[in-house]
Amino acid sequence: MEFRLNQEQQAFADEVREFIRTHLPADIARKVRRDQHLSRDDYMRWQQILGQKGWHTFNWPEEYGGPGWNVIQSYLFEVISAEMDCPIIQPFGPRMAGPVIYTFGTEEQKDRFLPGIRDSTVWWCQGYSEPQSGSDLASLSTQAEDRGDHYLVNGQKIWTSYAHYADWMFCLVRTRGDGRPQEGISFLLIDMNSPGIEVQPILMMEGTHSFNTVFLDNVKVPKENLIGEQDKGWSYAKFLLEHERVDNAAIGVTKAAMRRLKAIASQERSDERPLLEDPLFHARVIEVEAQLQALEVTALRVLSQVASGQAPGPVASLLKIRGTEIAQRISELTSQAVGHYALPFQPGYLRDEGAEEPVGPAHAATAANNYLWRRSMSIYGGSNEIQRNIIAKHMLEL
Amino acid sequence: MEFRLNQEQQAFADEVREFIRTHLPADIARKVRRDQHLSRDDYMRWQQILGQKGWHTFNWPEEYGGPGWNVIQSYLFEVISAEMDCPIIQPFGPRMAGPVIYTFGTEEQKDRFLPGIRDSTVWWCQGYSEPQSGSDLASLSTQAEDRGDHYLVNGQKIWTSYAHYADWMFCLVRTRGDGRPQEGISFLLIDMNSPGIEVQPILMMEGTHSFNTVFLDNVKVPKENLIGEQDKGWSYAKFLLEHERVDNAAIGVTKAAMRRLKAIASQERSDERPLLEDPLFHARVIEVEAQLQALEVTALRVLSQVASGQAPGPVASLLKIRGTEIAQRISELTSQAVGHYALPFQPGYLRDEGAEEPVGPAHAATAANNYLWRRSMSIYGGSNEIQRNIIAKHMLEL
Amino acid sequence: MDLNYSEEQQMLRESVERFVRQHYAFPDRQKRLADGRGFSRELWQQMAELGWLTISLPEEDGGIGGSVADTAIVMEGLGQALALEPYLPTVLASVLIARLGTDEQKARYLGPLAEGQLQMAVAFTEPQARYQLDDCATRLEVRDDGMVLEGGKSLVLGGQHADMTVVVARSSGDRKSPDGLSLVLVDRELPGIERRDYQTNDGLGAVDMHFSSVRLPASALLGPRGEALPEIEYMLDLAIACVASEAAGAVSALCQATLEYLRNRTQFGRPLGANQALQHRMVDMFIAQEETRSIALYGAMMMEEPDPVARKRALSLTKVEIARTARHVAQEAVQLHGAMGVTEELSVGHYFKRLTAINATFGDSDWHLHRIAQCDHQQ
Amino acid sequence: MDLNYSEEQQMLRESVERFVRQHYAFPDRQKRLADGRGFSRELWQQMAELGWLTISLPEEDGGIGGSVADTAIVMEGLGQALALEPYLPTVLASVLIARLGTDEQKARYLGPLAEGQLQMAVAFTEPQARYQLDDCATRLEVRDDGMVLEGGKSLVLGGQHADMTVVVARSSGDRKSPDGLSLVLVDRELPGIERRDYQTNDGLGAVDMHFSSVRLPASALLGPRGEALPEIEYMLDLAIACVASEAAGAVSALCQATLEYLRNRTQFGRPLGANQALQHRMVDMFIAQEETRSIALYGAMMMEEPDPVARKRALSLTKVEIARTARHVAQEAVQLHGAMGVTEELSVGHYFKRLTAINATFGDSDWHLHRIAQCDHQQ
Repeated sequence: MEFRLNQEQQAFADEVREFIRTHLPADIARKVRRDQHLSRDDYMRWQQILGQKGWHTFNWPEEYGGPGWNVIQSYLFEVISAEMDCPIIQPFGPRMAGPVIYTFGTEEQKDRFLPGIRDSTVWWCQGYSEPQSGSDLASLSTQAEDRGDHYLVNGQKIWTSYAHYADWMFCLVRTRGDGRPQEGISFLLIDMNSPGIEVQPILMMEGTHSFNTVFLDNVKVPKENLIGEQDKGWSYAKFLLEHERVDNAAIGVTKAAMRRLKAIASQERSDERPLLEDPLFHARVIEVEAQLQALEVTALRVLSQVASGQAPGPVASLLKIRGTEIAQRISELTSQAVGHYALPFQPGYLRDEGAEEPVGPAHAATAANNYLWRRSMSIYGGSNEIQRNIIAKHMLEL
Repeated sequence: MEFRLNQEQQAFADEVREFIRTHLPADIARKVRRDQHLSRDDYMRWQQILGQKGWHTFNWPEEYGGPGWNVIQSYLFEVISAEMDCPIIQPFGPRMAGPVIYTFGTEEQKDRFLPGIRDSTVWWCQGYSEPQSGSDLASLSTQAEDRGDHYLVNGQKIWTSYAHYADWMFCLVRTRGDGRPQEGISFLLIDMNSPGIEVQPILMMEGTHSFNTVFLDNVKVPKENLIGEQDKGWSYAKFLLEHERVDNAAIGVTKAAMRRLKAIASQERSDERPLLEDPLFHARVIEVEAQLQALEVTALRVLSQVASGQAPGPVASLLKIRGTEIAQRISELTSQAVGHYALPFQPGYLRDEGAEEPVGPAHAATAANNYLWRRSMSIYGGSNEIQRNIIAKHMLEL
Repeated sequence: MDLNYSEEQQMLRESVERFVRQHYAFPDRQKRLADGRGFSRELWQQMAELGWLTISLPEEDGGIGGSVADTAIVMEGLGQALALEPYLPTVLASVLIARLGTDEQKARYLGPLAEGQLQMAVAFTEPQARYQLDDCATRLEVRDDGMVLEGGKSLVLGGQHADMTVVVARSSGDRKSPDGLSLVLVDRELPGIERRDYQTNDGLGAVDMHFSSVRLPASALLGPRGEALPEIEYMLDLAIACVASEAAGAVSALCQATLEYLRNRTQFGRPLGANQALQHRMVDMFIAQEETRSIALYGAMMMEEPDPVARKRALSLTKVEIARTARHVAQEAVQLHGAMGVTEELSVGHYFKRLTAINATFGDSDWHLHRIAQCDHQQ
Repeated sequence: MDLNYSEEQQMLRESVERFVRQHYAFPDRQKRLADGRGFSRELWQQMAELGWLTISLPEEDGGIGGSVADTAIVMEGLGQALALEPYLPTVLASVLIARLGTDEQKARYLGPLAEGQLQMAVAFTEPQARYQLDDCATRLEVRDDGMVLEGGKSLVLGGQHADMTVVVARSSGDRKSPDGLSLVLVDRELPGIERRDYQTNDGLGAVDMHFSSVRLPASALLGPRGEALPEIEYMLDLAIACVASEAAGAVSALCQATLEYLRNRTQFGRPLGANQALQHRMVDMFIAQEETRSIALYGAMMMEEPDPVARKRALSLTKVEIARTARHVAQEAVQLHGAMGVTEELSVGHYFKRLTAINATFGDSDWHLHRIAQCDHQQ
């Protein structure tokens, strides 16, 4: 048991740092550093650079083009990436569509879809939630009618992240109406250019757009786009959800947010001293840092478990719950740090479109917005209440 | 609307202060000030002094010997009493047995029992909880069998405060087994000297004794000791529980505890300064003080409601919940204030039996003990979870 | 000691409730927010006619002779309504003029203010000052022929609408000296004023102002020169009493909305509110609602406290408690609304933003904890 | 970086678990507590034979050459067991001797310590010092013919059992000077020592000691004169690593007990655990349990950090987090047990008391927050 890096790990970390240093476009890094919102092009540019190195799908097995990293290496990659202001890798391809396709897909499907994910030439989105089934996914009602060589899909998906950027969607649809709600769900891959698809933005309270409603009106989906068996889609979705919760801890990004908070609180002045030296503010920061430290070790423990072949299981819910709570708290303190400069609403700066200088210090311009935006973290990906239900049911057997 | 005292209220407050100043025995005040545990004799001496003045049952209507105070006066009396280190008035007679007897009792019962409560010559206790029915009172199983001129009572009561001091017990018993559990409960007054009663102490984790188990083995209770109608006891008990929750806010006592906390934290030194001037500790104290201030105004609002003839209703549960949470937090901070002198266990000093000097400063000797002891506040009198259920059900209609 | 509303106050409450019910359906509010003017001139006129704009001013100053508790009643309604009208800046400016103005100044400004014809704001914060009231680099030079204003003010709430702004400026002393602060009345149209209007997260908007050798007549001085700090402190406390009541209104609107959502939204085949875990959290929101109301009442009543240290301490305590309860209710309301709670579409997110803005203005909780420590050490 | 236990550590864990299961049924523990001797000499001998008493000492000093992580494994078991044995004072004293002792001192004390034949404690706190390590009024006068100890120490944990006590005394400097602290080995039987033994809430007991011209031989000095502070800091951090693991054990015992109570206790005709509100609170306890384990591991691992400022910061961070999680679990376990939770009869209350004592020793959370601030400002 050892917390410091051994020589081999240190060499790996150096390699990652060197690659990022020499390859990350400065304009992208600047946006990340400022907590601005990135465009589709920003994400794709960086992901394609990683793709060329074989690192975009760093969590994949080597046989599908993964780099063969162990959990500590993957972890270090994520932490260093965040530390050096890399954008997060959008998970919909490499974390979601990819693993489902290489685990449950046919050889044809693998050949057809995996390269576009590896190289990040294709943007995927996730068609799960529906207006009447948020956390209660199994009650979804989007219909896929069997029409011989294709399904005819009708229904509506909601909270679809970046559907307006996406080329493809992996989607849960109902192919059978009787039986338990979990039965009769199928897992389809849908071309977002198909006729009958309409994407409508959902504006968030802080004025940003990343979520959408996706209307599916008589969309034809060829049967070759069905993953695994018809009516068995629920088990593939569950497989994904568990992995997602581990990722949701997002330690690297949260550690970077903590560093950013400290940097801002060092620049802000309270009574002529850096705000970070105000005993109250400092204590509030450190109390969260202690929680983050515990979370990091917990995540590493879970990753070690996963590495030794065990499923992450319900403890992954813990990472989701605490990971989001801690990230939210950090964003709240960051907003508090900038004082009343949390008030100005500056969407232009947020999207880096600004000819205008921000009102107040630049570091303040995104602080409040990010506090607002991060409120959704404890809701998406299975709300923290649902996660608590999961732990209660499975782990505590209550 | 006005927060300061008007002239009339000021005169009343002066009268109360003067009476306490001239009548409260110094040895009792010292124990209260030190947070030591009081003996039966301590309580009775002070309550009898109040009884002679007509103030022991200050909440009673004038026709039964109450002083005819309005809610603000009663409130001021409690706050000033606590501020001047008076013991709390044990509620079992004047707050519980008394109101039930004068509201639901016969004239004979009133004549027989009320004087002893008014003068505090009789100590009452409350026989409600049973081993298998804690918060779920209606499931109680102590049997009272109708034997013509008396009931024969068999069963077991638990968590009975000061049963070892008590002369009489008011007691819920089951007189009918069919129907809804709430039906078939009767309200009996039982002489604690009756043959067949055995009182067994329950020791608390901090080593004190105020709770008991009371075993009732073929105890004969004359029928004239039945309150109201047989099988209707549940409604009398409910009547009491609502009033109890308002009292449970205990603003006066909690304000006194806050003052004591500040006094201790002014004496304790941290880095050569009074601990109270340590920014972190000061902030923790003030955050609670703000909550206490809100609670006080809420209690006054509820009292004003009660005064204008409305039942306190479920909002009384709010007072119980927050009143106990805040009192617990104050006791916790007090324990924190004394540093590692929270460790010594000094039951002798706690009961003022000590020939020995306390280890460490005197103010530390009861601090940790009181933190431990106050953990029970959120459990007794209907746990805070039950209170939340009550609010959810009645007020929010969920 | 009397926690009951008077009959007049009860009537005012009903009148405010009616007003809010009639005019502040959420979609109407959103339309006003989007139409570029920021708020409704028609509603503003109605409020003026109801006597609300100067409700707490003495009758001789054109007010109704009410107390801060009356202003608080209006603020609670506006909080519930999530109103966009610049009521708070109007209250702050008018009270400063009523307390400090010469007869001439009162005659000139208070009438139009009361009638809704004149918009005013108070400029008391600077970029470097965080929440510190006496940290003021804006300088006021007094000459024989008048005064000259030099410097800048930030986050002037409602300043974008203001015809006249009460500006805090330093007529003597170092940047952080408690002495030497003065108030001046600055006309929007004066040469040398640069303004930057911007939107704020809560939709109310604000202005940063820059003054380059702005010449003022001697009559622009409000109150005695160099002794403004106690009055600025009073104004801050008044602002806290106001936003505490506004928060009480917003919090109760959020509780109501969340309760209805829990009752009506179904999940796993039953109402969300059937989940006991959510019930208990709803109860804690309800508790926080009552606490918010109580501490807002306390704050309003303590504005009558004559000892300034006791008043400051009480209002700081109010702000500390509001910060806790408002944050709790706002976060929980969003969370219990689930994904809908974070959208532009529902009112919930907008209440969240207003409560967040309240917590970040007039001193945040930590600043007030320090202020209380200062009060305590003075005693 | 490797978060897995080694094979040896895995075996040690199993061995500790077995030991706890066999010997620490709660009624047996209570019997030992009541019998007046405070702990079981028999179990102590067994622990000595298992090699646990000096598990982390180098082999040449009679240890097993393990790391702090090994000590932590034992501590976690003892925390789960709510053990009364003075393991922690033994670890602290033995590590100080191993780090600072002359060959002679090591030879004289470490053998008997390892064999369970010698009891030791460390006296490092004084009544006026709160948690400050360098606040030391006890004076050590060095003469030609030996040394003289004058002063007093408070809350010497396990001191009632100690044959020898390592005492922190000041050989030079003012009361609060960081320089001038020395460690001396003080025999229980020396003339001039006054002791007051007392019980503590957690049942472990402690001693206040008073020294009136206690004469010590020159050989009683442990480590270089006047330079003890860094070593006392190390010892404090080691103590934190130990009690963090002890807390992890106690917390997991409380979670287990509460879970069983929720499963088995019925109310309103169904198990308590059927209440979703309680389920979610149980989940939060479970989360805190995992956090406690994680931060305890972190603390143990960070004891290997060579930079003392980084080590101090890490262990202070550990103590801050433990304070939060232990408090949370202890309070919730009692609350969810209802009335039974606050009685002497159930183990719950006793775990509560031990966790409360842990939070109040070796610096409370606020003290460590200040210590971290100091570390940060040094950087």
